[in-house]
Amino acid sequence: MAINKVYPSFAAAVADVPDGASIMIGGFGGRGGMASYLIAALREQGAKDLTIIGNTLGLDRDYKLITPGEITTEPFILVENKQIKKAIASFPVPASPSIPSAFKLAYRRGEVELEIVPQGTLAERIRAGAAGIGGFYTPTGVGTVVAEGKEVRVINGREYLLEMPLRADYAFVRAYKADTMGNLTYIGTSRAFNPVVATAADVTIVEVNEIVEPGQIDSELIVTPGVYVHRIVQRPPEGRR
Amino acid sequence: MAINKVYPSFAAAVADVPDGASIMIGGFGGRGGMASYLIAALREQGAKDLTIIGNTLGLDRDYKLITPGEITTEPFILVENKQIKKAIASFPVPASPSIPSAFKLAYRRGEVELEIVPQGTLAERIRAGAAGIGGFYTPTGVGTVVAEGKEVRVINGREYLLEMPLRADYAFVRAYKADTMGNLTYIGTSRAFNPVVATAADVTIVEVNEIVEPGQIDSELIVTPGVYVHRIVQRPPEGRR
Amino acid sequence: MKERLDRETIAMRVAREFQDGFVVNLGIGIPTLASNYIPEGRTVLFQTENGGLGFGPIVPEEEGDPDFVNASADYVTPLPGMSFFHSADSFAMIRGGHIDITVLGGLQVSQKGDLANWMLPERGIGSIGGAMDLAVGAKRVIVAMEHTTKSGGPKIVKECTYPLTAKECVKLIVTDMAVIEVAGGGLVLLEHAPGFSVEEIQAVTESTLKISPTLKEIEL
Amino acid sequence: MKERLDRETIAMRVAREFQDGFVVNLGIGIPTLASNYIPEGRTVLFQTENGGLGFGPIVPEEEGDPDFVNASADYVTPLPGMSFFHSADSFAMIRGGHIDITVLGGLQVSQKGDLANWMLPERGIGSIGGAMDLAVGAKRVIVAMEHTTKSGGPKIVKECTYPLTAKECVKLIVTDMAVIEVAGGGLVLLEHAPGFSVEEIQAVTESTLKISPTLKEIEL
Repeated sequence: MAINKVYPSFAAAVADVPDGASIMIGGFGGRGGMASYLIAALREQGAKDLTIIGNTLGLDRDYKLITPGEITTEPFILVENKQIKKAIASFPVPASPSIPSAFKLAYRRGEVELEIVPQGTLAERIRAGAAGIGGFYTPTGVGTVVAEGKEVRVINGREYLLEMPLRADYAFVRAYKADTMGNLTYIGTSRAFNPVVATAADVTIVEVNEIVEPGQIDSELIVTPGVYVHRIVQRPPEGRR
Repeated sequence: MAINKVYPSFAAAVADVPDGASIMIGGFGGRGGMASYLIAALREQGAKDLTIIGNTLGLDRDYKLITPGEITTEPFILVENKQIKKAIASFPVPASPSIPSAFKLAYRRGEVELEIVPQGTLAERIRAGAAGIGGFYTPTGVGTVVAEGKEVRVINGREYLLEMPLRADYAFVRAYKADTMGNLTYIGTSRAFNPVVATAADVTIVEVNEIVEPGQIDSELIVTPGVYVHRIVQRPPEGRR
Repeated sequence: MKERLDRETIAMRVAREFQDGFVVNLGIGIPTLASNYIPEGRTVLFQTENGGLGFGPIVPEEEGDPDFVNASADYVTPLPGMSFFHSADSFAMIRGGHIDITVLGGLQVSQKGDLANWMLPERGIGSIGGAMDLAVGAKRVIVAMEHTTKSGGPKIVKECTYPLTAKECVKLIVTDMAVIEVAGGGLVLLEHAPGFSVEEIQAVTESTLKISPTLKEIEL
Repeated sequence: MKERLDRETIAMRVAREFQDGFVVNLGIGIPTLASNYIPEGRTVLFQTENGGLGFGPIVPEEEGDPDFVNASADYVTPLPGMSFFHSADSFAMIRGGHIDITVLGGLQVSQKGDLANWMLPERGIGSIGGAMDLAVGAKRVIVAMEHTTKSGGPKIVKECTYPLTAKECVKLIVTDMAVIEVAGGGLVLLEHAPGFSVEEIQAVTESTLKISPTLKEIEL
């Protein structure tokens, strides 16, 4: 049978996410590249006690109302809806203390756990999870709070931390174009963590601007091979960035 | 100043390779994707005691004459010319014992050393060298000769080997198109190790079918960002594959 | 009629294992031939470790394009939806468990499923290639090989004496005489080539074969 | 005239460090402004850790495209030869030593070059982002910041009391009062803002400053 991974709606694509699931989110935060409709659909769906793995829980658009057609919808809407138990993130809250942050408030109230991870280590841990690597040594974080409880190893006179792979039950990916087999392209800096998380989950769900037939994407342009993708949903022509 | 990494000739591009240098070669072997002209130029240049890091030292075209315009020129021509001291390779010799192999003969005569590495471990070690990773654990090779002398670590009940990064003084890369800043595209399965070794050498030298101005390659098609590339040479319109 | 299966027929039998939608990587030799025998109505995506996914049948030598080859250096047909990636990404895919089946050649397979397929010790040098990563990373490892060595000795053995590719990795062995499953630390004879008796197969197999209650002739 | 430099002027001074052909990554805040002041005749490639290399000046908010942004979420100008890559490849580039200069903001810098720039302890939560990887991976780390805290306390200290970003990583500090080099385990005052004396700068610097024999006024 021809492979066809297209789902009819965002609601259908996230319907089976159970309570307690781990979800990787590929968007960098702040601007484009966020799987906004999938995140919004997950809020509607209501699964609780989720672990979110991604760069951020919400950046400087955090304070705006969720107005379809206007703004990026970031994972903070799941925090507000009390669906998050734990976050594994690099830039969990906005840099400026003056910008409100749903995650910061929930964290201070003790409602969510946080494992903070340097951005490069986060990307590399997710890649390791996808690539069957059991762990790796990185110089990042040596001598900082990130090193607490971790093995330090001196290799060629330099100190490294042992970091472990990350995988998730689901990945939410924002891409530009997909073919029905799941091959994906991206635009510009909206790649960010998207192609990385796409490879590291049991179920990878993608929202795209356009769905085409196999062969309509130049093979040399494909960034994520279809083998990594399980569900594809078409975004409405306009909407959340 | 505008960046321009174009070299006038293959001879000029390899002129400074010293005796004892380590050189990564990105071609898979057997068919396309081999930096044939750079390898041929290095034979002319004559540097000795080289360490070659790559998939193969020469596959099933090994026995053919070096006829420009007809065949792939693989690293075996450096073996024949007694320029190689050591190889770090995954598929050093042809699978069939009936195919002659310059490397096999030299190895049996004790003229060359060999560190044999599983292909995925080789690719990952080179990536680690490029990425500042101090070492990584892989399940590949556990319980085999590859494990000899290496740390074995049990992670989540599975055995892994500790493997160390690889870097080289030079990388020889075959790409399809370059712009003058060094951004590269490839064709089809000729990528192989080429984009990997391109990132892991102090001096990366690339041979390409076509050189264009920056902006003439769609940014989304660029596989190797120019920051990794130091020298670019245009191949003649026809010639070795 | 009693004749050992030819290489093409072994490959045909192997291809029956490919389920619809499977991602399959084929090693050098008999395994590569299996790409020509995908069961009707099934879509199989072939992965090649030099960096391609979703290519089509092997192309005759004189019509090939050297930029579209599999890891055995056969020319392959580009298909719609084919994608390319470099070696590090290719083995991330392999080691990361995204290959449903790999079919590898074999020099020896032990009763525990240990595989030796990269080096005859007397040659003093061999090529590992992607075999160790595939044996460790693929969800299911099938070995396709002749049942015996050229001199008639067993290749299915109690313990491998040749350098290993990986331990306890093989799940199914398809030879020119039999189809054998590795299960519960031993070997189960599932199918026999036409005309071959259990005793004849056991005679050229060093390990003791259990006999499947549903033992049958190989079907293609 | 004696006035602390404004943020744009600090950024201008920082940009003088960018040599022709350099690859530069700029952190959030003052560092980002430096992309607007590349010295004439030099080509500088800006890398952004969200996955871009070779972009141009910052674009006004109302004209931006959300698919072309830097890690500070500023809209940037696509330039010919710009390339994109995902986060794992981006940090391979950063950790692997392919960034000539990174300019980071700072909360505290110690006399040994330790940097603390991601968390004020009293807030209880902070964001690391790419700072730890950049501090460890870039060939040269420059910190651009105000010389003192909002309440006038020193930010250049003997030992950092805030959570560290990385140890012994900072090579140059550019503030609104001075340019200071970290060398030989201590701090050397290279340049002062117009009108500021060595004593005035030392008074708001916890670590003891050595004075460069070529001490001069900041040039832009």
